[in-house]
Amino acid sequence: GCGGYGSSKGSDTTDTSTTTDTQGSDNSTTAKTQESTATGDPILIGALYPLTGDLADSGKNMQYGIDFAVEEINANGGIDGRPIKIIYGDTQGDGAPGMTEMERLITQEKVVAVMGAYQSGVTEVVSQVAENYQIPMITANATADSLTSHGYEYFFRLAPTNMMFIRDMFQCLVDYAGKHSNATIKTVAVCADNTELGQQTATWAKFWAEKNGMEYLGDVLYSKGAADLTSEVLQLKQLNPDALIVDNYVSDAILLTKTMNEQGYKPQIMIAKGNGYSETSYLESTGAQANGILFATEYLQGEKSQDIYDRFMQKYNVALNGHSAEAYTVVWIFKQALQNLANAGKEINSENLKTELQTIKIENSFEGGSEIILPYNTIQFTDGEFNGIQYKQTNMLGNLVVAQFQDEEIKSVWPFDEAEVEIQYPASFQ
Amino acid sequence: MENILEIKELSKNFKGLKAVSDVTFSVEKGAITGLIGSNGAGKTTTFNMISGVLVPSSGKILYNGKDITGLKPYHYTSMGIARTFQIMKPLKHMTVLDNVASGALYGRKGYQSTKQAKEYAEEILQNTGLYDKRYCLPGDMGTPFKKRLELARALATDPELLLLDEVMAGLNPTETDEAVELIRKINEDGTTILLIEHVMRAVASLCKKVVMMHHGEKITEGMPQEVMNDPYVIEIYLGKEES
Amino acid sequence: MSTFLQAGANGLMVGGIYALIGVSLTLIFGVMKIINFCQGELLMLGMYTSFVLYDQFGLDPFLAIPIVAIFMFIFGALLQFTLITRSLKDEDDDTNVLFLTVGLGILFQNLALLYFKSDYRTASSIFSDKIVSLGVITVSLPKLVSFILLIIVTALMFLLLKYTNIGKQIRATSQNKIGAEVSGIKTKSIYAATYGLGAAIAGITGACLMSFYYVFPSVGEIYGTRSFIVVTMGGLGSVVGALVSGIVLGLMETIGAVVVGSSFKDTIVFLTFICILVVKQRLKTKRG
Amino acid sequence: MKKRIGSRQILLLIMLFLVALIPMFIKTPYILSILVMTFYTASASLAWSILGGMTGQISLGHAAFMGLGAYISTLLLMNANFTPWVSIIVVFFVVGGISALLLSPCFHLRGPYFSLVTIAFGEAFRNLLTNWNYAGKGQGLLLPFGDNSLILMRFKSKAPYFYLALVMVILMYLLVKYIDQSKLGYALKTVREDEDTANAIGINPWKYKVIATFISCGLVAVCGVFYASYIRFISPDIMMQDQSVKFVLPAVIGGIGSAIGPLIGAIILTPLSEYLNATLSSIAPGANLLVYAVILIVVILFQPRGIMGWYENSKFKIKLNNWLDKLDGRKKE
Amino acid sequence: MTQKYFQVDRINVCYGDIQVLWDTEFYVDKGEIIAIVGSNGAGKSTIVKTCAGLIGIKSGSIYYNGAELAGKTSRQFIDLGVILVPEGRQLFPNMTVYENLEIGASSKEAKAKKKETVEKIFEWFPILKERKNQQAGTLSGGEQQMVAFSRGMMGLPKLLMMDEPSLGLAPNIVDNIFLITKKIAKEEGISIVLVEQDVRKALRIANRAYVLENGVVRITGTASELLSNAEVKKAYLGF
Ligand SMILES: Nc1ncnc2c1ncn2[C@@H]1O[C@H](COP(=O)(O)OP(=O)(O)OP(=O)(O)O)[C@@H](O)[C@H]1O
Ligand SMILES: Nc1ncnc2c1ncn2[C@@H]1O[C@H](COP(=O)(O)OP(=O)(O)OP(=O)(O)O)[C@@H](O)[C@H]1O
Ligand SMILES: CC(C)C[C@H](N)C(=O)O
Ligand SMILES: [Mg+2]
Ligand SMILES: [Mg+2]
Repeated sequence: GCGGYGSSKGSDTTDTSTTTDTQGSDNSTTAKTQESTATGDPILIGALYPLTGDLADSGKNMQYGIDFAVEEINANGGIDGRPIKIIYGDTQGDGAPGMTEMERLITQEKVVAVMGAYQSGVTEVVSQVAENYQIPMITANATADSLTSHGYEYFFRLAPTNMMFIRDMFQCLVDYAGKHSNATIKTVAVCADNTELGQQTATWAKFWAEKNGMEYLGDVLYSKGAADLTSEVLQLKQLNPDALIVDNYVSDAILLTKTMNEQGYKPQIMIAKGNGYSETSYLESTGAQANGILFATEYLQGEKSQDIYDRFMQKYNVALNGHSAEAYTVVWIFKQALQNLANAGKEINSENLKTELQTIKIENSFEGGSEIILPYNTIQFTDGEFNGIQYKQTNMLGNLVVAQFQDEEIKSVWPFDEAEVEIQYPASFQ
Repeated sequence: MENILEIKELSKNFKGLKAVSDVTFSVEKGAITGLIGSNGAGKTTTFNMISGVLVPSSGKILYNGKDITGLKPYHYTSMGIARTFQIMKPLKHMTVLDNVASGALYGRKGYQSTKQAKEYAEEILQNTGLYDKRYCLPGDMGTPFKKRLELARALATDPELLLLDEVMAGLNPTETDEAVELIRKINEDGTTILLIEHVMRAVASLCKKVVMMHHGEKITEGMPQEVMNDPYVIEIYLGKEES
Repeated sequence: MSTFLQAGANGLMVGGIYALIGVSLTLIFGVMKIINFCQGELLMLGMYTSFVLYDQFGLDPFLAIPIVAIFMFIFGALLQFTLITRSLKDEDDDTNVLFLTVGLGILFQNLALLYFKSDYRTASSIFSDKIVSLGVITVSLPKLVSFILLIIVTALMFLLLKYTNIGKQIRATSQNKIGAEVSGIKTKSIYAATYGLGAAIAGITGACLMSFYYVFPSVGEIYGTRSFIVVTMGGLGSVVGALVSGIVLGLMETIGAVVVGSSFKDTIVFLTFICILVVKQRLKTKRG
Repeated sequence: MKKRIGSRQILLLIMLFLVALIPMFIKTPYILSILVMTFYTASASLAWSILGGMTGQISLGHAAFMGLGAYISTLLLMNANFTPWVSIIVVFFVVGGISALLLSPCFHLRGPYFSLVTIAFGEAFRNLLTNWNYAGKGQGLLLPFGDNSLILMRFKSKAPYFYLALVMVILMYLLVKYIDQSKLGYALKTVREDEDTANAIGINPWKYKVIATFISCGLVAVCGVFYASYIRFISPDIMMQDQSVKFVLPAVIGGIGSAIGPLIGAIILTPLSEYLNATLSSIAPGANLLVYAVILIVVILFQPRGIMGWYENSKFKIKLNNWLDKLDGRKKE
Repeated sequence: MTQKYFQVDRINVCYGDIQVLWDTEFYVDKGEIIAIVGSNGAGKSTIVKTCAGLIGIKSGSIYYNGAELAGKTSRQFIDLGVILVPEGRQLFPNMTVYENLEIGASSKEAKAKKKETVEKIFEWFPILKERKNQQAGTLSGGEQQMVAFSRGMMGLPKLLMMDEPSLGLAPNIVDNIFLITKKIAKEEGISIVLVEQDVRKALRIANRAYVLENGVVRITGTASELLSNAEVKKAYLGF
């Protein structure tokens, strides 16, 4: 391509610009299966993501997920003829610009609600702003547990928290060991980056290990964006856990996998927090070396959503992954909530939307849309508590699925009743 | 007469090279003393030790009878010693006035306000013939003015003893004469001067005493006429033509 | 014990890459005194060049080295000739060059972001993912090959600077530009060529890296600072010094991580760097 | 002469007055928040310029000292209920002291070496904070929102922050300007130009670098107190090197070595980058920073002394001065 | 007007907006020594730099052996044998004396004759032979000036221009350098352009001289004429 470089994923600039257009109300005729096209006054929703900087790759994925949902919704008449329009803000992966952008979205663009902030750190900052301006905000994928423990009225979380992530990862291990006597999983260790998320993964892993009667051997935390991970792998080799728990951004995930391969380190079982491992670039870059690695994720392609997955793939040439699926879902949650308001004859404003979100309960599928593509069938923002941590307006029923790379493909392996295949054990790294 | 500066058996080695060895001489208060010698004789090195830029390998420097050997260079200003550099070091991004005001502020006058310092600096600039150029940047002036600026800045610290390193190099004979007059005037105002110079005409007309160095050693000292007529000095330094 | 041996071997391999990028900066900063804060971005451009060659023509990163080197040479030379040279005029005010190259770094990063997008991209070579075992130690083949290339490049640069005509001209120009000009050296071309050469070696480093690492627009940040550390520790202008200190840095990182834990790896590296720099300069500028 | 100063001062006061009125007319928090960030950036850049501009020690690690200030005040507030107002003083002395102590062995390093050392210190600080439990590790620290409280420097609306930032930038500007014209300023500038000369006129370069570092890092830490109170969330990421560059660029573009330079630079750059960010980044990620980089490069290539360097030599300055003089003349009648 | 061996014809030279040379002209015959004197900032260095191709000219011509040089690169000037020994020596401080000399031999011809030239130079300055493996930066000022002069000679000049060779040098060394200058002019027919502040000494070895003021040639004549010219005496020779 000469206008831009997108060969490996086929996502070139022309593609992006069409998507941008369809955010508008006027130009959504490109959508396929529409019955009626929304043409009324658009309802504005803000979306804050890292569009530049180190995390731009992930930010772009979110954008695809959101645009995809918006296109579907608007092609089907939007909310009583009013289309949804997304206004993007770029956090640059940093709190301060994120804050200013949030303010722009709220006060300049006058959005009725906001979604976003990919990273928990940035979400921490912008959720305060949303609270302050009393604008409802849903985070699709920020996972730090503390986010929802400040008692904010306007902040909602769809994503399973770190606690849930690690809980399910351990559950998967425990379930497997219970079913197969050949598997001994008595000790665990963690390899993660030395950031908020990595540190929390280590903390929760320790917690869940003890809870499940396993021994926590220790953690190896490296600086994010590592140039080299050989000594980290050596340390893991020395710890030699039965199960290795990892949490890495995609770049480090690629490097870690390659380095483990190069250093000949093959733990019996290695389970990752979705994060980098669910990105398309991960499998592309590691290929067969990824085989055997398990990862917990918020979404997997399967029976439930094959059509959406295929259409998404066709459009963007990128797989729908946990993060983009959650972003997609959040747009639909907004749509459902807005629709409910409209149906009840209530005015569409932030306050009403907040109240609606507090009570909304979505079961199985969205009105006028597909079923919930995430691995659970109910979405509801409820309050809860776990181990002393308060969770407010969090989708407590959320859970994860675990997949394994097998033959360079992603296969779901847990929960067992919905799994495509059995876990390979010991993991066959090639 | 009283000596303001006494150099005793001063030596300096650079990694085995003896740049200055066992040099002893004194500078008489109120007079102009010259330091001459062929290139690489160790004159600048001696200056650098006297002004604290270099620490002597051995030997002593007495200033007004006090041992000042090895003191840090910035202590010298308050004692009343000022110097110029052979390779000029103007403050490039500051005007001529600010260059000199800087000297005045941290010199012995002890000005606290920049306004007073600037007034004093203007006075100095007038005396050194730089007043018209006070708002110039040093880079926009020719060599003679830059040399004057070096001098003016040193003067602004209100020194008792002024060390001048080749302030006349690169000047033509007429300009040299003007510089000679300026230095004479400074001296007449009560400042003792020790100068390094290759221009014999200037040295002869200014200095009461000259010290001749060669290969790091002191060869001879005395009245300019005596030294310049010394056949050995002529052979190793002056050459035939000049005599 | 074998852990330490293995860590040492890894350190050597990682250090090889640091050394190689260090050698490239040695030419530009060490020899030519151009404070180049966009060295990491030159590396990034080299990596993308190598990636494009792989992606479009299936060229093995190692085989692509000559093309990448030539391309980066031309790019670097042009960059120097058109832009950087303008900021070098004021010889003892080098902050301009510093800021200019910071700006160029931001520019290149975002150009890459615009054109290549933010994806992580990899290329593979016939050596990729292959391992060589030497007793208890295993090293990855692409890293080993890179290391050998490093030795070759360092040796070539050493010989070039020391013995060839052009090498002498480079040294002469860096030591005295006017002197070089009146001696018939085309200093402008020499500047451009030296910068080009530095960029070319950054390109070679990039191609090597492509065989086991990945490229993304801000990849240079990781290596840019380290290249400066290597050059300053190795002694300005010494290619052999860069070689040694690159390896020392690699060893420091890997062994340091094993000894004090990975979490404090950066602290160790940076504090050691500061200490070395301070002590070195102390010794050099000691009065008398 | 006196009257000339008169009209200038009046003009400045009028301008200041107009700026101070902004929150009355512009109610959009977004605009105010951009202005707050502008003032904040200008303040940090001004603080930087004492060491970087006036003393010529190009620090690329000032974000770390800013972060240190933010951390100290936040920890004091969270654990000892210490008001940020007092923290301002504490932080100035503590961070100033720490940085002067740490950097003092490095003062004989010149040019890029000093810059490298500051980068290295910044990274080391960040790494240490990331591992320090008490400071919230990688997760950082959150200052919860609450009711308006002047004592806790906590406000719901933008306007108070706007005035706070405005006062901060004015004080910072006056201080830098004062230092620039003071005896101290002469010493700092002399040290920047030539250390041998400084020595020769009785200035101890090392001592003055220590002083400059103390003031500069202390002041940028004060900016950190503001940052923490304003953003209300801090994490080790605020100490990253590219944050430091954000403090340096306004000074470079505005003109290094003058008090007004960083101010002008920030007034131009911050709103511009916000604008570019808002308009370009979702359409063409990277294009916004690209424009930013191009501006930087163009300024450095064609006007190495920045906008103020251009102004000093421009006809505009003469015209402006003439106009002001005429204004004075008319008033006299 | 017949063209001389080396002739500078009404050149105008500027640094940016500032014009420094105004219709400046002079000529040199083969084997002749001319001196260019004048106060500081008169433009003397600018003249020789222009004649070495380091600065471009706005208008005017430089003829050498009948060929027009203006517009050629400094490298081409050097290949033709028009060589400058610049003000302030400008050596390569971290290279050995021998390497410094080697670099001076840049044209093909000079490279071919490198060995012979070096021999000749070592004959003139035996001290340099002793120091040939020493780093140039560690030499004394006088020795450095010898290297600078020799580096110029390595390029096999036909026209050698020297910018203030006496600056900061001991009197006997200046004499030595001037002596050799005279010798090469006479024995090898090399033309010399000497820019000097030490007007007295310069006029003593020069055949003719030009007095430059603010970029304009004010007075010209044979050296002895100038030495006795009252105006010159007053302005440039001092009392
Ligand atoms: N820092 C240094 N390191 C090594 N050698 C030095 C140093 N400074 C001076 N020298 C050497 O010491 C000797 C004396 O040098 P100095 O500069 O004192 O000579 P000088 O008498 O001032 O000569 P000139 O008249 O040329 O200025 C020279 O051989 C010089 O090369
Ligand atoms: N690079 C430059 N840019 C601008 N002006 C310059 C430059 N170099 C020299 N000048 C100006 O040109 C004029 C002539 O300078 P030049 O160096 O030719 O004088 P000179 O006669 O050699 O003086 P000196 O005796 O000091 O060597 C001076 O006024 C000087 O300020
Ligand atoms: C989707 C993510 C990797 C973001 C991460 N879960 C966070 O909260 O920061
Ligand atoms: Mg000397
Ligand atoms: Mg000259």
